[in-house]
Amino acid sequence: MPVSYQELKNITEAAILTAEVPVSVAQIRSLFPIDEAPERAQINRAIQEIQQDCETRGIELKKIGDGYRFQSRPKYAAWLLKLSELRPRRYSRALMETLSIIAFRQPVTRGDIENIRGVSVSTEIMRTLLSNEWIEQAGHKQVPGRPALFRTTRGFLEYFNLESLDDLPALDLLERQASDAAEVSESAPSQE
Amino acid sequence: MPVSYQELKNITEAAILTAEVPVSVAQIRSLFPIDEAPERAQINRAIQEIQQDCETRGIELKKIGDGYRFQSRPKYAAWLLKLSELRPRRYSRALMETLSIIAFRQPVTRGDIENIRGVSVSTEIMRTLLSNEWIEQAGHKQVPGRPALFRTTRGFLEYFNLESLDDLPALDLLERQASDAAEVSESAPSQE
Amino acid sequence: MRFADTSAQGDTGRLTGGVIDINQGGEASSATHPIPSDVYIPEDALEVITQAFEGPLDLLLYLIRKNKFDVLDIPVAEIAEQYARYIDVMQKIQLELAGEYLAIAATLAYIKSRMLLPPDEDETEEDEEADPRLELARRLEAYDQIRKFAQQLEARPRVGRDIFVAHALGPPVPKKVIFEAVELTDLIDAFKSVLRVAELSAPIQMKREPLFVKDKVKMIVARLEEAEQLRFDQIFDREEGRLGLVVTFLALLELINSNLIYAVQTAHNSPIHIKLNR
Repeated sequence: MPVSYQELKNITEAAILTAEVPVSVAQIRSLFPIDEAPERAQINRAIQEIQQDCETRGIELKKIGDGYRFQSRPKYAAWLLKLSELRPRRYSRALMETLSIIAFRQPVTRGDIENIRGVSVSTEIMRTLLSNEWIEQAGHKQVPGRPALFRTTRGFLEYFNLESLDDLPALDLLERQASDAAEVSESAPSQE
Repeated sequence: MPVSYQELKNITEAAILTAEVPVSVAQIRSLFPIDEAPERAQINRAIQEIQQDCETRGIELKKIGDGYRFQSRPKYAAWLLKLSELRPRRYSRALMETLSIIAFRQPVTRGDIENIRGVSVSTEIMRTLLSNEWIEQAGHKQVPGRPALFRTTRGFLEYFNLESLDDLPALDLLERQASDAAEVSESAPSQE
Repeated sequence: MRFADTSAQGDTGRLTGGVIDINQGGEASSATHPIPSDVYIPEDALEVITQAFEGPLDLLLYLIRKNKFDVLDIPVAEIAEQYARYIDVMQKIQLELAGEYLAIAATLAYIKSRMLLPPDEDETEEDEEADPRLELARRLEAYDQIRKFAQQLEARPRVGRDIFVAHALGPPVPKKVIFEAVELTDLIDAFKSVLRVAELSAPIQMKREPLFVKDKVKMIVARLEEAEQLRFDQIFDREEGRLGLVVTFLALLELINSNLIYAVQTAHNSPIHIKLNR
């Protein structure tokens, strides 16, 4: 017997709250037997309603990648920080810049990052980014030496509260010139 | 300036939802500066109201000991269990690193793991390791806050086909290898 | 040389100001006062400089912004001189200078000399690349963008700092999570990587809690009170691992040393027994 709309809404809410990672509409659908699965539109409607219900509350339902998660609103950070066991960590400018390059120009090699920043990339930074699971290897560049390519992960979206990479501040017109420059300096040594 | 009642309710709800363990009324009070701390009665009222708000929803606010936590309603268990079957699990790098720290440095607290890895330990990873019975709690560290200590289990030995923890490679050997490797990759960053 | 003096003065003025606003290279410092040409940098500013610049491009951008120059039309001679002055200072304070700083200094010198030369007739086909500053300007712009972007990323709401993920407890899961197979070597590799990071980051104290030995002492005494005596190897719990064994051993030594327990052996090579000293 198909569930009522109210039940669907309750299951959607409970599923998102009890899952450990963001939950997609497709995943919510698959909780039901095939012949009783609610329409995607219905699930989307339930999600929208839950989002509205949250408007006056301390938490919000946020889309991350293709999944949804509940999270506290930033304005309550001061109170909730006191409850958190873990101290937020500060990251160096060098690390944030390295991460920014990977986010913007992915996939990139370490050499690409070095070209843009003008200094060598510290191994420690790459390890931190990898072990935080903000970046991952994405194959090798087909140039001599086959250097590893890196790209950002879903964990990156989750940590920085992004629905998708499109949420990142838009690149202005300089973007094209900048990547031209990167190509110039790259093609010189490696002859791509 | 003291917060409004609505804010108090929002903070209470967000605190219970984002904490990793049940949260007591005293803990909620302690989130506020002493001279602005709401009365216990007010927090209790907020909790009661939240419980009422949940009555038609998929989750409920339950008292566990002197703390409160949200949990899914038993009648939705069938759907939610399906969710945990859905996602194929991959060993994440973070999970393996966390497990290795517990194996080699046991008993350790979450704080110890965090100090060694330099990044915070996700609750999800600890839950996964616990529910897989690879690690278990081993009392509390006798320091302020009495954080839980974790160690590996017999199941861990069985899984990794170890007779005892002595079968793990010696730490000093690993350390030497690790620092050699670090030196190599540090001194030759361009050898990608 | 007058130019160089003014710029040097700008630099020190900024350093003695105490605060280096590295994060807003966009704002050029406006005031310029005459100062002596031999640059004096106060002790506490040194550390600031060492951390102030993320690399030669960062330094260059800072100099350009400070002078309100246009990135696309850099007066190379002036910038090269100011840049060289910074490099000098950095070397004077024995800052380990990355080779990249010197490479950019060389580039600046090269561009400067190119601009002094009359256009080479052989190179007319490279019309578009006629301005030797162009590539540098592109690199600076590309880097500047990333810098700004990194600032925005830094300011984004972040999990564990600005937002916290909400969870409710799900129904009890009846069975274990099934994982792909993993080998012991994977685990060891993971730990090696942990150790590398740990070594490379700030010194991490892997200190044993002194209390831990004390706990062990209490445990051993409690067990002996119950059992009267224990065989040496029964004292140890192998599941506690290497460090656990060491701690237990330390606890035993401490107990023996303080005469709370004693060890007996009835014959050579026979098992050692531990007893409480009553």
